[in-house]
This record gives sequence, C-alpha cells and structure tokens, in this order.
Amino acid sequence: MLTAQWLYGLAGCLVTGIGLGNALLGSSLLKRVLAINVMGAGVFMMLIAVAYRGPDLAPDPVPHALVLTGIVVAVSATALALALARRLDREQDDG
Amino acid sequence: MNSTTLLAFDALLLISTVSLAWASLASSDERRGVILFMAFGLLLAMAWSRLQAPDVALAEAAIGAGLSGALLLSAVRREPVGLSRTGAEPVQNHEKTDYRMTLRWTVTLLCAAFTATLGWAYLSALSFGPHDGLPRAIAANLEASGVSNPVTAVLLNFRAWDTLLELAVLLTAALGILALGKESPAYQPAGVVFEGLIRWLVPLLILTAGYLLWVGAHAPGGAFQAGATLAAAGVVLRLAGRHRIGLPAGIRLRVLMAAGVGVFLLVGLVLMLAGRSFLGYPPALASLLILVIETAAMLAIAATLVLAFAGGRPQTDVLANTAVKLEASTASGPGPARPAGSGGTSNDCIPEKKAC
Amino acid sequence: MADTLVWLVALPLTGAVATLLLPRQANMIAIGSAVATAVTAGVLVHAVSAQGALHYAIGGWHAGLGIALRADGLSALLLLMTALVMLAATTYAGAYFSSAGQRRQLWPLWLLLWTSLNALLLAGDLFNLYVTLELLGLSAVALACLGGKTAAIRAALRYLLVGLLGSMMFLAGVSLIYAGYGTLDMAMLTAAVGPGPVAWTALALMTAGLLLKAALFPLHFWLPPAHASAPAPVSAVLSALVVKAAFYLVLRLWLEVFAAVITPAAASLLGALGAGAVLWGSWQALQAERLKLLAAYSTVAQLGYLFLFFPLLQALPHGPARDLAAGGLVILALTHGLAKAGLFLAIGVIQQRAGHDTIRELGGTAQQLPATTFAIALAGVALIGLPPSGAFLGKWQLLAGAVTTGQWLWLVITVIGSLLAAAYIFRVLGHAFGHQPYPGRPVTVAREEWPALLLAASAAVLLGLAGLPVWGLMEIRL
Amino acid sequence: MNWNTWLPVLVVASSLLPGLIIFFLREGSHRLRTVLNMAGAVLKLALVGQLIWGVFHEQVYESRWTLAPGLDLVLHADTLSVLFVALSTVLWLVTTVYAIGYLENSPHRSRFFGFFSLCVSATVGLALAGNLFTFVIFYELLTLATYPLVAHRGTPEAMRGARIYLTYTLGGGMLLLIGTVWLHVLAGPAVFVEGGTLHRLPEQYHPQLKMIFLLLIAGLGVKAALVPLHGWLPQAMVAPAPVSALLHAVAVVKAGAFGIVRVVYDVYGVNFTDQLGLLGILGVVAAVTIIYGSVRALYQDNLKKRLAWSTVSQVSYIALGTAILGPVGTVGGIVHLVHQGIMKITLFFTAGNYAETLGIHKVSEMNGVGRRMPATTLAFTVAALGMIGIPPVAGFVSKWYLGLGALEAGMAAWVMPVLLASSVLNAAYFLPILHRAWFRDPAPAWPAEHLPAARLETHAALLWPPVVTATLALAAGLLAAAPYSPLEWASLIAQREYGL
Repeated sequence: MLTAQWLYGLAGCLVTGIGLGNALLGSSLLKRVLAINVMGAGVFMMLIAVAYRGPDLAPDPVPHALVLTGIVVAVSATALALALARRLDREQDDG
Repeated sequence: MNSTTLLAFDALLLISTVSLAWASLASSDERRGVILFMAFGLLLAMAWSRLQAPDVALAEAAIGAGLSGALLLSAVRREPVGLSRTGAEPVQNHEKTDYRMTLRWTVTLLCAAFTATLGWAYLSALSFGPHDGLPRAIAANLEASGVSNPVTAVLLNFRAWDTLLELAVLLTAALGILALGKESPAYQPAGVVFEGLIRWLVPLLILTAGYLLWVGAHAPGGAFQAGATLAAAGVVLRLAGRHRIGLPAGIRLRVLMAAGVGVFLLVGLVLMLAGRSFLGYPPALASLLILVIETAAMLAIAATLVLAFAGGRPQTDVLANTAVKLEASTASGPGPARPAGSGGTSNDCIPEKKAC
Repeated sequence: MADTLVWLVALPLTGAVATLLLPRQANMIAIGSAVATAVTAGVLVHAVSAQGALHYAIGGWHAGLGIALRADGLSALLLLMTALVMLAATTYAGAYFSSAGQRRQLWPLWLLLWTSLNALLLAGDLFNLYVTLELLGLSAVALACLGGKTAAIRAALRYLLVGLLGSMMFLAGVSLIYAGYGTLDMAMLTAAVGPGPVAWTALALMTAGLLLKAALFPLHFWLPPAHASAPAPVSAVLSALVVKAAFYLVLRLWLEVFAAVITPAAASLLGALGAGAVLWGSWQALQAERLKLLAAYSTVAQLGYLFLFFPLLQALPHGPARDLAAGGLVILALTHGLAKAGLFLAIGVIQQRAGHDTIRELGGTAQQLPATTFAIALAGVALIGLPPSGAFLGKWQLLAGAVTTGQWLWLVITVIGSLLAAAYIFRVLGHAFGHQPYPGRPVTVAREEWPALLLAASAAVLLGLAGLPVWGLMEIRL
Repeated sequence: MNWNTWLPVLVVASSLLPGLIIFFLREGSHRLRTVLNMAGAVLKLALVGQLIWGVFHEQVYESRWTLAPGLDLVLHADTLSVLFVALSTVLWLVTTVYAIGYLENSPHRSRFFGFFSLCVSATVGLALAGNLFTFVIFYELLTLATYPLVAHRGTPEAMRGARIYLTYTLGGGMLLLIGTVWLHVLAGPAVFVEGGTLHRLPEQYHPQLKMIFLLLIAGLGVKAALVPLHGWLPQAMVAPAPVSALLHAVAVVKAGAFGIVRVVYDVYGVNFTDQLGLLGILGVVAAVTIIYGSVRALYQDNLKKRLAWSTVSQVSYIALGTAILGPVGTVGGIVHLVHQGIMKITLFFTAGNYAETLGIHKVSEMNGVGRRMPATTLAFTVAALGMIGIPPVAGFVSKWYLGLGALEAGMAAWVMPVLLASSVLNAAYFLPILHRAWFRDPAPAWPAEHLPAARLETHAALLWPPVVTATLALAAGLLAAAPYSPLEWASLIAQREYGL
C-alpha cells in the first residue's frame, strides 16, 4: 500500500464527504449541482489513487477508463439539470 | 525529485485541492463558487497527472473544469434569486433558524461519520494488497486490441459496452435539452480584440482536437478529450456572439448527435452478423474500426456539449434577422470589448433589451 | 441463443437512433422496434427455460477483462414484464400524445429508456450497472418533463437531483469494491466477497443509493410529485418499471453478490423500512385527492411489500421454502408492474376525457368509460392482492414465509396494508355506480382503452391462474 | 377429454362465460341477454342433474389446476358440495326469471346480469372446492362479485350499505386467509376429506390448531352472520330485491354456513373438534345468534329488514346442527341449509312483489294485501309457516331432526329451549304479518300502485317464481322421504361423514 495511494485516496474520501454534505444541505439548486460534481470528483480521486502502482510500475488502466466514462456521464447529467433549471426560470419570468 | 519533496508536493496539492472544494461549496455568492470549482478542477487535473493518469488529466481539464465550469457559469448568468427558488426558501422567523441550525449540525455530523467510515473502509480495502490480475490481462491482450494506449484499449475494446451506453447517456441528455425549448438569447457580439483572438483560437482548437483524436491510439488522448476540445471551439464562438456556432440545424444536427451511438451500434451489429461476437473487432481491422468509432464519438460529444452550452434548440430561422439586428446594434455603439482567454466570462447582457 | 441478450439491448437502441433520424416514420419505427423487442424477450424466456442461464461475453473477452451479459430466471421474467408493459404503453403513448412534435421528441427517449431497462436487467458488471442506472435516470427525467407543465418540470428536477445523488453513492460503493477486490464482475465478486469493513461499507453505500432510486419509505418524497405530474404513459413506465429496476438491483446484491455478508439485523432493517412504506404509502393514498397521486402513493406502498420479503428470505435456509418465497416475491413484483401500468394508462384515458382526475368529481366519467373503469377495477383487484390475481399468490407466500419463520410483524403489516389498499381502491370504484347516462357501448375509445384493459386483466387473472411457470423459471439460477 | 375431470369445470363455466359475454353486450340488446341468461341457467341445471346422478353412484369428479408449487385449485364433487350446488342452481334459475321481470327498463342491466352470473359462478365454485385454498379463492371472488350488486342502485344509502358490506366481508376474508395460511404451513394443504385430516397431528400443535379454528370460524362467521359479525346483513337490504333474495337465501349467507360445515366436518373432523372443545363454543355462538336475530326481527317495521334479521337467526340453525355431535343433528343442520334457502327466497320474492307492485315497504302498510294479491300472499304464508316450523312445510323437518339430534347427543338440556324459544319468536314476528295480510281490510289506496290488476295480480315474471319456490318448500316437507329429496341426501352425507 503506497503512501501516495492512501494520501490521495483519503483526500478523495474527504472530498466525497464534503460533496455529500453540501448536496444534502445545499440552499440553491446550483449549489446542489456543484456539490454532486464535487462528490463525483472525490470518488474519482479514490479510483485513480487505487490505479497508481508506484513511480516505476505502469498504472492500472481500468480505473482510468472508469473515471473517463464517469466524467462524461457527470457532465451530461449536469447539462440536463441546468437546462431544467433554465426552463423553470423561463416559466417564472413570463409565468 | 526525491521522495521527501514529492511528499511535500503531494501534501501541498491535496491540502489546496480539499480546501478549494470546501471553499467553492461554502461560498455564499454562486459565481464565486463556480469559479472556485473550476480552479478545483484544474488542481484535480494536476493531481491526475501526478498519479500517472494523463488521459484522465486531459479529460478533467477539458470537461470537468472547462466545460462544466462554462455550463455552470452560463447558468449563473441569471440573477441568483431565480435559481434559489427551487432550493430552501430564505428563513424569516426565529424558531425556524435554530431548526435550520440543528438540521445543519446533524447533517454535518452525519457526513463526518460517513467520511470516516469511507476512509476506514478504503484503507482496509487497500490493505488487501495490490490486485494486478486485470492489468496483466490487459497487457497480455493489448496488441490484439488494435491500439497501444491501454486506456483507449479498455475504453474502446475491452469495455466497449460501457462506452456505448455512456454515449447513449450523452444522447439522452442532448434530447432532453432539445425537448426543453429554444436556446437562450445570444451574447453581445465580440469586440475587436476578442474577434482577433478567435480568428487564431478556433482553428487551433480544431487542429488540437484532430491531433488528440489521432494520437489517442498510442498516447494519452482519444475521443472524449478531442470532443471536449472541439466543444471548446464552439463555446468560444458562442461567447463571441456568433450564431453560426458550427452547429447545423434540423436533421443534420440530429445526425451529428446520434453519430456516436449510431456508428458504434452499426459496427457491433455488422460484426455480429459476420459471425463474430458483438463488438469483437477482428485484430486486423481493430485499429481502423476504433478510429472510425472514435471520430463519430468525438463529433457526438462536441455537438452535445455545445448544444448544452447554447441551452436549447438552435434557432435557424431566427438566425437571419437577429444577426442583422445585432450588426445594426454594433454600428450604433460598440459593446464593451471583453478580454477573452481569461477562462471566466463576464456577463454584461443588456437588461433593457432583455437579452438576458 | 445467447445472441438474444445483445439483441434485447441493440434493438431498442437502434429503434431510438432510427426514430431520431427519420422523424416522419417515427411512429412506424417505434411500434416496429417495440414489437421486435417484445418478441425477442419472449424468445429469451423460452431459451432460458430450455437451456438454463445464458451468458454472453461482449467483444469475446472473458468476464474479468470484458463485460458479460447474463440472464437467469429472475432477469428473464422481469425482462418479459418490461416488454409487455412497454408494448402496451407504446401503443397507448401513440394515441395519448396527439401533436406530432411531441411524439417526435417522445420516441427516441422512450426507446432509450427501454434500452437502459434491458441493459440493467442483463448487466453482469458493477460499473456497467452504474452507467445503466444513470441512463435510466436521465431518460426517465427527460420523459417526465415532456408534458411541459411547470409542476412536472420542478418534480423532474428534484427527481434528477435525487437520482444523481443515488448514483454517486452507488459509484462510491463500486469504487470501494474495486479497491478491495480488484474486479467488477458480479460472478467473480460473489466468490471473492467476505464479511469485513470493505464489504459492509460498500453494500451500505450501494444500497443507500439504490433505495433513493427505488423510493423506499423515508426516501420516497420525490416519487409522488414526479409520477403524478408526468404524462400518463410515462408515469405508467416510471411506476411499473423504473422503480422496480432499482429494487431488482438491491435484490441481486443482497441475495447473490453479498449473500455471505448479510446479517439478520440488516435484513430486518430493510423489512422495517418496507413496513413503513406499506403503512405510510397506503395511508397517503387514502388521503390523495387526485387519481395519479393515489397511484403514485400506491407504488410507494407496493414497493414496501417487496422489501418485506428480505427478512424472510434471509431467515429461510436454502431449500423449497425459500424458493417458494422467492417465487412469491417475483410474482408480486410482476403483478404490481402490470397492474400499476394498467391503472396509470386507464387514469390517462380518464384525464384526457374529463380534463381532470380529481376523485370527487369522477362520477360522470366513470359512467362514460365503463371499459376504463373495469380496467381500474381489475388493476385494483391485483393491487389489493385479492384472488384470482398473481398478487394473491405473492401475498400468500409472504404470509406463509412470515408464519414459517415466526416473524409475525410482517404478517400483521401485510394484512393492514391489504385492507388499506382495499379502502383506497374501492373509494375510487364507488364513483362508478352513480346515476349518469350510460353511453350504451361498453368500449367507447377503443384504441386508448385496450392497452389498459389487457394489462390490468393479465395482472388480475392471467398471472393468478398461469403463475406456475414463474416458480419453474426461478429455479434457474446463474 | 375425460368427462369426469371436465364436468365440475363446465358447471362453473356455464354461468361464468355467459356472465363475461353479457358484460360486453350493449345495454339495449335485451333479448340476447335474456337468452344467454336462461341458456346458462338451464345448461347448468342439466349438468348438475348429471352430477347428482354420478355422485350418487360413487363416481369421482375431480379437476385439478396447480397455481403454485403446493397450491392446487381443486374442484371436487362430493355429496355435500352437490347438495349446495343443486340448491344454488335451482334458485339461480328462478331468481334470473324474477330479476328479468323486476329490472324491466331500469339502467345498467348488462352490468347487473354480468355480476349476477359471476356471483353464482363463485358460489358454485365455492361449493365444489376440493381444498381450503380453493375455498378461500372463491370466497373472496364472491365478495368481489356481490359488492357491485349491493351498490347497484348508486343511491347514497346503497353506497353506504355496500361500503359496510365490503368492510365486513374483506375483513372476514383476511381472517380466513391468515387461518388458512397458518394451517397450510402447519399441516400442508388442507384437503377436504370426509372425517377430516388434522387428528393425526402431534399433541403440541393443538393450541395452534385451536387458534386457527377460531380464525377460520371468525372469517366464515362474517358471511354466516354469526352475532358479533352480522352488522352488514340488515344494511345490505338496500340492494334490489333479486339481489337480497339471492344474497340472503343462497349465495353469500350460505357460503359462510357451508364453510363452517366444511371446516368442522372435512378439515378438522367432528370428533377431533369436539375433543378440542371447540364444538361447544360454536354451539353457544350459534344459539346466541338464533335468539338475538329473532328478538331484533320483532322490532323491524320495514319488511325486508325484518326478513334480514330472521335470516341472521335462521342461518345459525346450520351452525347449531354442526355443533350437535351425532349423525341426526348433522342431518338436521345440513337439510336446513336447503330448506331455509327455499323458504327465505320465497319470502324475499314476495317482499319484492309487494314493493314493486303496490309500493309497500313497511309491515304496517300490509293490511288486506291478501285480497289484492292472493297468490303472492299465499306463497308468503306457506314460507312463513315453514319458518316457524309448522308441518307440513320443510322447516318442520329440519327442526325435528335438530331436536332429535340434540336428544341423542345428550345436549338437549340447552338446545331444546333454544329451539322452542326461537320457534315462538318466529311465530311472534310472522303471524302478525299474516293476520294483517288476510284479516285486516285494506287501506283506501295503495302507496304506489305500479302495475294495474290485469288478468294476473302482477307481472308474470314476478308472480311465478315465489309460487314455484313455495311449492318446492311444501314438497320438501311432504315428500321428505322420497329418493333424491333434500332429507335423503342429507342423511347420505351424514352416513359418509360418520363412515356408517
């Protein structure tokens, strides 16, 4: 178990916790979307930390692929959430 | 770089990353939160490259920090009160506040406990020792996969099913945005300096996207990073007030959006009908097929992300007359030129023309 | 025959892309791919019953490296239910959305939802489950706000945020599993996973995420507004299939992958949450003013019944008693899926004819649409669990399991829940006996009423009388 | 196509299929609906005749359909089930004729006759049930089929009555279900076998068996209108006359009583039940219901309410017969199942005639009705005398055997007073009606005279059914010793139950 692995992994857990906390407590919709993205980033940190196998050994490519897929999924979900919010505002403006 | 300095770098990087994450979520002003989030994304990209994950670093910088940040900023463009209505209403009387406080404290304690258990489980998971079964299998099958970059091999060959469904997720998001209505009003047309910058920046972005796509086979890069860079070109064009942001309209837009899933599916089905398993590329054709699929995926990702930034169905018919009206308005008085390249975008939409 | 697994996902996906690219022929393509997928589901069930569990390694890579699709008795049955509900809802959606513009937006998203359901039921890889869950969530949200009403969009937005939070927690669980065991394939994990902090925390995280998406009792707040304000065919699919997919995953994880890790206390916790769902859901359904809100709360309650099975299945040792209970659980899930979809389609017909679906002023419309009211009655019988519905057999096994394992609380909860269900169903049916003019023709709006009638009838009668194959298929395990 | 396995299914289907077809008929097609109804009824009669002949000659009729592993839907024709099926079939034919006449030009008839046929199919299915699981299924189907009939008129009182009816019967159904599941887990599927199967179970199961017995009897007691659970019966009187006739004479009420007979004789076995001390409890509850029902009937001015309370007490005779140990008491109880059905349906037909023809609903309005409608009132008189137990009408036979059985079983000390008291009370609430009908001169004008007194006193379809059933009641009393009479058949049942 390399020091870098548990250092970045624990940081990932911390970021996930921060993200979860704010996702539950978020006052506005944007804050909640931000929190969910941060939580995702935290989980990705945990995954990439697992992939790291020391400076000399090539890292495990599977978590890298998972995180790549995760990032794209996260951005599409955020896009849809913001589009929904924009439509709600447009309803309020001329509603 | 001996280990102590490396350790110091790691510690510094992690402390700043975590504190940025905290700051971005704790800040009361939403725009400040978003900008801090973008900074957090960039630092994260640095962390990935430190952990020898260049592909992910590229994607994080381009999509995680760049495009997500752009989307969030364009969402903040409205006056903040519009968005908070969907959240908890501002609290007026007294006993409600201390109810808010107790709720806040319980949730924070819960999250602290959650983080502790997560950390404890994570450490005990790491203590199970390294698992090199999968990496060895990938290394063994790498040359049969048609590409030499292991991440692209996993993405496009070994776990191609995940990527197919992920492109379907992207398509769903795009269709959802299209169904929600027209695109939001355009930005102020670009000033002279920004105009000049665009003439250099956009072709450069397109070239880089092509390079990233091609290099993905044997070095960090690939469809997602290329798609994001292409989308960046579209975003810059839209910020410059252009309507023709490279997005076709009508059937051509739909073809572009469905390109990723469509080509992937076509290749899979053709291979299945030819007797091989679904998405089981023949070693000889593997690299060609992967390149074809990656090109289609890049186009789909770029189209979807630009569409998301535009905010809805591109207005083709409206295009003609608004462009004319915009030209007229710039003739009457040039809008304030905005420095491009700063990553952040100031939102000086003109209230009286209800352009916001 | 293993190719059918891929065709089950590829067909609706191809349909979705085709309807997107050829808008003018969208209706034809949608119906065509719906029928084709339903036929493939039938072929799959036949293949599974003939040859046992099917496996398909995508891309030819063995399970550890690549992703494996697999289908055993349980997933075959749920796939068949999904096919039947989607087929009926597709024919109804064609008639429900009158404007061609809306239909053009509907079909691609509709078939993408179907793709995600089939992919989820066939997935054999944990991360692949995360991606299918995300696809399911996004397409469900996009469909829910097709109606364009503000209430629908606000509810869809909250549904999306809850779904995203659930997915992120699920992903956290998956990352822990990968960190600990170095593989994502469920079959290999079943052998590797052992009791320990990693397994407990990962299971807790994944289950919390899935319970959020399955809207189990304390986490159900988002479901009623989302399902009540969505267009009728969409809420039918949401209530009957989408929530059940999350339940199916909890079932897979608890009884298969993490079977070695489950403690009686944890199973009883799920049972207690289920009991809460049954009571709270039924009570709220009794108070509901509108038909769709009633149906949505009824979904919350019916899911509670399914979670009541967990403590029973955990307590019963492997053997005939446990197989009976598992069969009861599945037939209860199938019956609820068909009946709830039939109920929502019938409510859609009433809503379009009367312009509203408030229960108090229902009298006149119930007279005008006798076939629809009959469909609601049949669906009601299946929801209460009266014979000859499949739910009667399901609840019989639930009661028998409770008596065998001596857990009497679940028996009392089931009885109270069924009586409350009878109360809120017959409160609605009471309005069908008023004295408004009778139209003379029983089936007034044929094209719209038949899907609801067939779904409700198959739940209330077919599954009850021809339920034996369910137990036969449940014998087939991976 | 083995005839012996398909006959029971055909008997059930002969009213189920016409019912389902009628549901989808247009409201206007009266003739087709009548043809379907009558064809179904006659076909069923023929099939049941064949069934009676077959069972008498020791033929085995059984069809089995597995719903789930260990749970079979079994239709098995034995002597007891054939008795109840015969009663239901005959009375359904008569009631269909009556209903066609009664519901002339009223709305929702397709719906009415659809549920009417479903209700009889459920009753026949319940009678032919071969095990407790099938019995529970048809018991619940009966509730579903009868709810729309009680709520048919749609008036607020009808809806209230239907709601109360539903609450009671669904609650009862749930109790029965719990008892059956518990029994199923404890002793496997409870197949109806003459003499019962549970006495082989080991000693330590007895407390659980007692609890299960109480649950089963409570569940069945709701429909058999045993005292604490009888509340729904008077409220369900808001239903149209043919429904209250079919419900309270044949279908619903008898289903409960028939269930009690099945549970005591064919699940537990009467000796084992006595050994568990449960027969005494059943006897006491039955006795209390008999007395309470008759007392309440005294104060009811509304004719149908009075008949309803009389039904509450009369049905408990069957439970009392079951509680009397010994073949003669059993014969008394089982034969009363048939006699009470025939007599009570006549009373309800006549009550319907009075309401439909002259608008009479209350006993106080019945002065001199005998002069205006002699035939109907004659039928009423025959049935009323039978209810009191005066020979030669059928009621006397069953009371005679009940008394004899009590004497033989040594329980005469408390059964005889109950029988005597209830007969006196019956007389107390029926004779005044007869006196008013025959010896008082009528009021100047009837409350609402619908049908003018043409050749017959009322519509033909309303007149003939009560007359037919009155003659049946008379025949059941006079020709009690003839072969294939209810009494003979009841003694055959008792023989096979006690294995004599």
